Amino acid sequence: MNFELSEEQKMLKKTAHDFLAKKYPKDLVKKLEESHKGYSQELWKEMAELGWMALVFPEEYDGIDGSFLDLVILLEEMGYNICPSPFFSTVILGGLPILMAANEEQKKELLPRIAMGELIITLALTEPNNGLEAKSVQVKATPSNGEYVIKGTKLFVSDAHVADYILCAVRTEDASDLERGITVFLVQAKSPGVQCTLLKTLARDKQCEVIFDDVHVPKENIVGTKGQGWPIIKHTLEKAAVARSAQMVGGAQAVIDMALSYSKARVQFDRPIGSFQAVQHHFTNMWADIIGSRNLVYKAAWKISEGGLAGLESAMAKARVGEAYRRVTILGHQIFGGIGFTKEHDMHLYHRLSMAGDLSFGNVDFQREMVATELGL
Amino acid sequence: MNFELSEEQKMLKKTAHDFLAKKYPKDLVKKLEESHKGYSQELWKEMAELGWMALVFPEEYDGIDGSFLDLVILLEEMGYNICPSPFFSTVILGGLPILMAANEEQKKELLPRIAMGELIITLALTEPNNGLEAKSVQVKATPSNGEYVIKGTKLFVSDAHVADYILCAVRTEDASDLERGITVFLVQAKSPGVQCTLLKTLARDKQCEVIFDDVHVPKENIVGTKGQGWPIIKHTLEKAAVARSAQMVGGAQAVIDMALSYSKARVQFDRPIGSFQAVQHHFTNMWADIIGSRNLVYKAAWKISEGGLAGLESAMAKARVGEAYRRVTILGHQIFGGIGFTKEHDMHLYHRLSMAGDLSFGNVDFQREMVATELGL
Amino acid sequence: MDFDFTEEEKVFRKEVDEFVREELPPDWDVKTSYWPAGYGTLAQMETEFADYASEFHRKIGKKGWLSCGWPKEYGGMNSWVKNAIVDEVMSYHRAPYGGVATWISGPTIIEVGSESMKKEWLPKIANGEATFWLGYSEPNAGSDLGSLKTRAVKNGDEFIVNGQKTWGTGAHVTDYCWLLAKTDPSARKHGSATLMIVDNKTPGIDIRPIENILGIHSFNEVFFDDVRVPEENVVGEINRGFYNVMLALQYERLIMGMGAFRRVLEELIRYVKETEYNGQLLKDDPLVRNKIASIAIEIEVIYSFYWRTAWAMDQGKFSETEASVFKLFGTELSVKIACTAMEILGLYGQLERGSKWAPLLDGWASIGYLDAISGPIGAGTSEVQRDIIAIRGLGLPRD
Amino acid sequence: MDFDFTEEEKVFRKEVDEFVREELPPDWDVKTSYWPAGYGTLAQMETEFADYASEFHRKIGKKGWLSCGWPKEYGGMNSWVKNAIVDEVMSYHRAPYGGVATWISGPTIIEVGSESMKKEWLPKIANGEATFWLGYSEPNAGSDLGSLKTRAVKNGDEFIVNGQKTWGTGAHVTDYCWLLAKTDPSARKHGSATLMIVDNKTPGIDIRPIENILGIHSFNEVFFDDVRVPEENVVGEINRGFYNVMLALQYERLIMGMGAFRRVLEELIRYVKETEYNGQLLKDDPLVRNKIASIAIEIEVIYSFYWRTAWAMDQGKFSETEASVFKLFGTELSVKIACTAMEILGLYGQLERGSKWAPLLDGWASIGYLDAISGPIGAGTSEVQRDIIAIRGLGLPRD
Repeated sequence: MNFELSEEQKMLKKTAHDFLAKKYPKDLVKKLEESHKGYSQELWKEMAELGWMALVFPEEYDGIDGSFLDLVILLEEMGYNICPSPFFSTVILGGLPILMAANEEQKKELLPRIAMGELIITLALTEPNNGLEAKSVQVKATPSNGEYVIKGTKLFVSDAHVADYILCAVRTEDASDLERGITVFLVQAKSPGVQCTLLKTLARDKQCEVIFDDVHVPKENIVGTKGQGWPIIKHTLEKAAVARSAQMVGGAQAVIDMALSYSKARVQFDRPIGSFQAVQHHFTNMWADIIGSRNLVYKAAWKISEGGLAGLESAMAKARVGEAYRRVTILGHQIFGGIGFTKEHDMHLYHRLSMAGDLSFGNVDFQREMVATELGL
Repeated sequence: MNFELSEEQKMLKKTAHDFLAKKYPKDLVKKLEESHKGYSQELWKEMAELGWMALVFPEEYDGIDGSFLDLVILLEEMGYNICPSPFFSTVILGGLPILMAANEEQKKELLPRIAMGELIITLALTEPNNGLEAKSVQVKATPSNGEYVIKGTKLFVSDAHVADYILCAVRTEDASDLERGITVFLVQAKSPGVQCTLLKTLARDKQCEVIFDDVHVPKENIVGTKGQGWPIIKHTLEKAAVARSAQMVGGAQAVIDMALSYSKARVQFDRPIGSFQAVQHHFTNMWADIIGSRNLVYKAAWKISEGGLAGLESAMAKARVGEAYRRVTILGHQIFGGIGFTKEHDMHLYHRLSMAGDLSFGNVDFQREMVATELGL
Repeated sequence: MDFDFTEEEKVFRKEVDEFVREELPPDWDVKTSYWPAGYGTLAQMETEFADYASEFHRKIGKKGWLSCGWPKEYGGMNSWVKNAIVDEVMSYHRAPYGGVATWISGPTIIEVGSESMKKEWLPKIANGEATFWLGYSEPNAGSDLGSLKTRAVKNGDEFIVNGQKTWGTGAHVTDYCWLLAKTDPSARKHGSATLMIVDNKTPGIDIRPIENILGIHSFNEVFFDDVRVPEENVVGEINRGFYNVMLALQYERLIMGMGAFRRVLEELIRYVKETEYNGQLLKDDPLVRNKIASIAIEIEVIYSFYWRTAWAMDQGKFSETEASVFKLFGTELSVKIACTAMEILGLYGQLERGSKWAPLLDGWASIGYLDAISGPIGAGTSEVQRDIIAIRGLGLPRD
Repeated sequence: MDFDFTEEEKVFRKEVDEFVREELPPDWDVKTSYWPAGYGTLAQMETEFADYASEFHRKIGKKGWLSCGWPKEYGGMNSWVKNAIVDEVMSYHRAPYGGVATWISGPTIIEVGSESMKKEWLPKIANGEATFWLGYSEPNAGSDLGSLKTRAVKNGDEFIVNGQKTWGTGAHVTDYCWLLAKTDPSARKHGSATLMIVDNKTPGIDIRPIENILGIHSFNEVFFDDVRVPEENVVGEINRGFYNVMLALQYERLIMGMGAFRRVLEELIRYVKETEYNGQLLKDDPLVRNKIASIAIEIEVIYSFYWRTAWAMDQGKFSETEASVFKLFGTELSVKIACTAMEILGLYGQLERGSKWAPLLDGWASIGYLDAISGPIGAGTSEVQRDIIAIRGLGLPRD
């Protein structure tokens, strides 16, 4: 056992922390969140120069061969500071499934460009009134002249409005086993028939409605094997859940750090509010929530890094963080009082993200159901 | 609106409080709980003399024409002090369904004797691995020579081991509508074939396994109409849920009263523990839990007293009290610390009853499901 | 005991309900937001609705519905239950109703105001012609009002006010400030302040907007720079301000927009009955049923506190402790409901109003998730409420 | 990072597990009770099992498993992780294992004991030949140890002890008292006490049973009446007792019977897979699934604290704050699990062992519901833990 970050990981963490604190002040974060595009191209380039987009990819694709755990450490800092950008979409939702399932030609074509920060990719999965199970994939692609034609609506597609490519999970055959017959296509975002509308969400986190109106995709653009796309999606969801959890733990840490400073300085009834037992107990609960959740996130990330199946660990981590981050921001607001309820303050950014994070890639109840299944129930 | 007890109700409450405090010291309560019979015949007679068994029955059956709300006030005091006796079984589970559904002859025969404290009656409903819905009644009674023959096992039958009669809900026909075909029989507890075994329960509250091994019951002993017993059971369960909730609120009040005295007197770190903010907040939570629950219990009791349908109110009250009483005893233990974990102390009596109370007549989740149904879901 | 309204109250309730349904514009629900026990989304606090709210208020005032709780001699109906009925119905419909004037200023003037003050102010308040904002909190006096710094110095027959008030909910859309200012800096903490009425238009008052986390301007930072207040605007005795503030507490506690709880429950129920998820109606999911029942039960609990408190006020038996429990539970329940709504709505819960995919009254849940956190911190934090209940209500020793 | 055991640890764990499975009598599960983080049902504290426990202890001791965490020079394996492994496996099987001697006395003697004390006591403890009970708490010194009244007065080369200790878990089945007594009544609170070892058989010691709420005799009230303790039994410096008590805190924190959490989860899972209710397997009820998953996740969280703490001890990086969180979460989780078990088992949960209808290891849930409440009050209440974490861990200002 070893529960410490390696020296390299500590350095990565520190670099990321300092870079983000310097480059993404909260004024900029707020500006980006309210902007249409949602990110700064300039900073995107700087992040690429730091090797962040390359971090998790093998050297042969111009990556720097980091582990999934390394990525999680970086994401934790991105959650701590908040870093509006299509990083999550491109690396986790786009890059990782390509690395996992694409053919060599596709990898050579795409991964180096992802690693260089030249491409933005995302994943279109969720459909109206459906969940994250195999049966929820109902949008169809029908073969036509050596191509496939996709027709249907996908929702909550992150960063699709700025993406170059969209990985799109669709049904190519109706098998009785619903986990079969799903295919992942690499769709050019500018293809005719792709209509992308930005949704206005609680966290302004650039999720889109994407309508595929008879979009033609060459069969060469299948990622993996036709009809066998579900395992790609499933493992991507697993990783996405852990990656998102890492961001959320980082966010929760930021909240407690802010609230701690405030409660030591803010005086009411002639004493710092942090000296009240009720406030102290709030902090204990917040802190314990955070470290407990972080342990689960790291364990799931470690398991994925080791190449093991992490269905249970990933579901446990996401469920736990989903609860914990929400509890932490709510208590954080309780400590900040009125000032935290103003737009000018930073608390609400985290409060919004705690909920958005919980909702993404399966909320608490969804993940608990996954845990139950993994436990053999 | 009027949220105050009437003068008569206040007097009933005070009389009951004082009588129980005097006659049922905790040493006796503990002794009775550990005894086989579970109650004192002498005190039973005294309670009858006070008119408690007669309280809720009409004057024509030697009752004193009190309301269900009056009964609930009495039960609250019984829960406050703890009063081991077959009162609940006899009056609520036995007397009320008889008053509601029996024919005049049966009422004349039974109710005055109940009112005088001469009879102990109970209700046999629950069956192994089944719940409290109509479909859960599966034990059968088959007609045979103008009689019915009951065969099957009933569980968790309160006070059956000391009862004179057992009301037994059984299935007399298999209708596609499971709410039809249920019949309530009045069974003499000493009938051949009735085997009664006391179950050892958490609260030592004298629940029995009752095996009906070809028990013959004359058809005159049907209560209400053959095949139409479900509404009798349903309304009895509704009243029982409210009546039990009243006992539970009383118990919770006893816990907070004990804990308040203790926390004002017990000194740690040179101050009474009740001066710690964390302890104060525990008390606020307990107290708020209790008064909120009591409001719902009184409302449900009032609705029943007024003769209205109280399915929603009863389920809300029982669900709320089930949670609240458990929370209150757990916090109570937290305040008493080690001393409350000893057999000699009284806390554990309430802790046991909080769970037994929740389990009886449908626990929190069961009642919430009822609430959902009542809300049209 | 009797948990029901009287026949007269039932008729009254129906009258109020019908009036509001007819009166409010048909697109009112789409234009406004509201979350139970939230401070961030009251239509009457927004500039956009100021004119309409003021007109609506005057109509309501004409019917006597702004002063139901007042004694008959001051034009009231002597029934806080009726007042509570009006409030419950109004908040159910999100009507731009209610405020400091009718719940706090009016009753306080009745209790401690001079005869001339009563004559001047009570009719205006009852008619909806004078609206107030609450000038209590300051940047360093939130939970701890005793620390306030705003000074009012006697100068001839005027007071000269200097200082800064914060939150000032609706200061920009109301007429007067219900100001608490320090008049005797030498006295100990709670014997040093005075209540007075200050016209918003007095020179030296600078009202600066604070945008809340919903992006709505409902709060204000208000600066007082040599603001002159005529002596006759003092409410009650000089230097008795803190005591007079406490007097109004009982009336204030009931302002929670009770009907909004009923409304949000109804909306949730409607939603789960209509919405399919993975091919199943949400209402058939046992977890969803359990969650909604749990909320419905808690709403019933706070309703019980609500009516009891209103009734007790009419009996002269107001219990501060129970009213504090009402505030505490209500505001914390508001957060729980927002979370539950989000759990049930899933991804759709995060959509803001205007989205074609936003369910539940067009993005309501998302608004609620933001607004709900204001309840347990506004008007006495949950922590302060819990202290008060334990110490004053249950007699626990002070620290 | 590495969340896995080393190969050697895996082999070790298997060895311990197999040994216990073979060693324990086949009816052990039926004869004994155990609830995670409960203080009321430890077999080794009951008279009935005293002889067996003592024999079992010596066997374990012979294998070196009572002292895995100790430095090699004192016969240990220098691995608190191994110690934690032994404890986890033992508690999974409810083995009559562990206690004050190995977790507190041994490590404290190693840190502050004299050479002669080490020579005399460490082997006996490691071999399972000397068992201890903890003589800290007194009737008026529970959470507040500083208030203790038991006095030890120097008299020649002896101390004469007078006073009363309470709880004294297992005093009646162990050999020695690990006593904290006041040796300098004039000193300020925490510079006034001394740790010493007292033989239970010394004249003047009166051990009176306290029955706990499960009806089990595990606690004792112990009276010291002119009890003579040889000076060489003093542990560490005189008047440094409070500091020496704190030293052992890190070892003590891990005694929670971690494996019992895993066990109870497994039993619950087995139960819902096998049991029908209203004709449906319980495992197919979404509410039941949600509840069990929720528990499983929390158990995983405290396991993470457990292994991290053991590992950190081996690295010399023990964090008191994290260990306090472990204790706090673990004991509160124990209550949650007991409640959840009752919610799932319904009416059957209340049956006590011996009933033919009692499910889940013959009445376990009912035992758990009683035992669980002891965790958050024993060995530092949840309130005290929360204070410590906030003040010492997070640097919040003292009151």
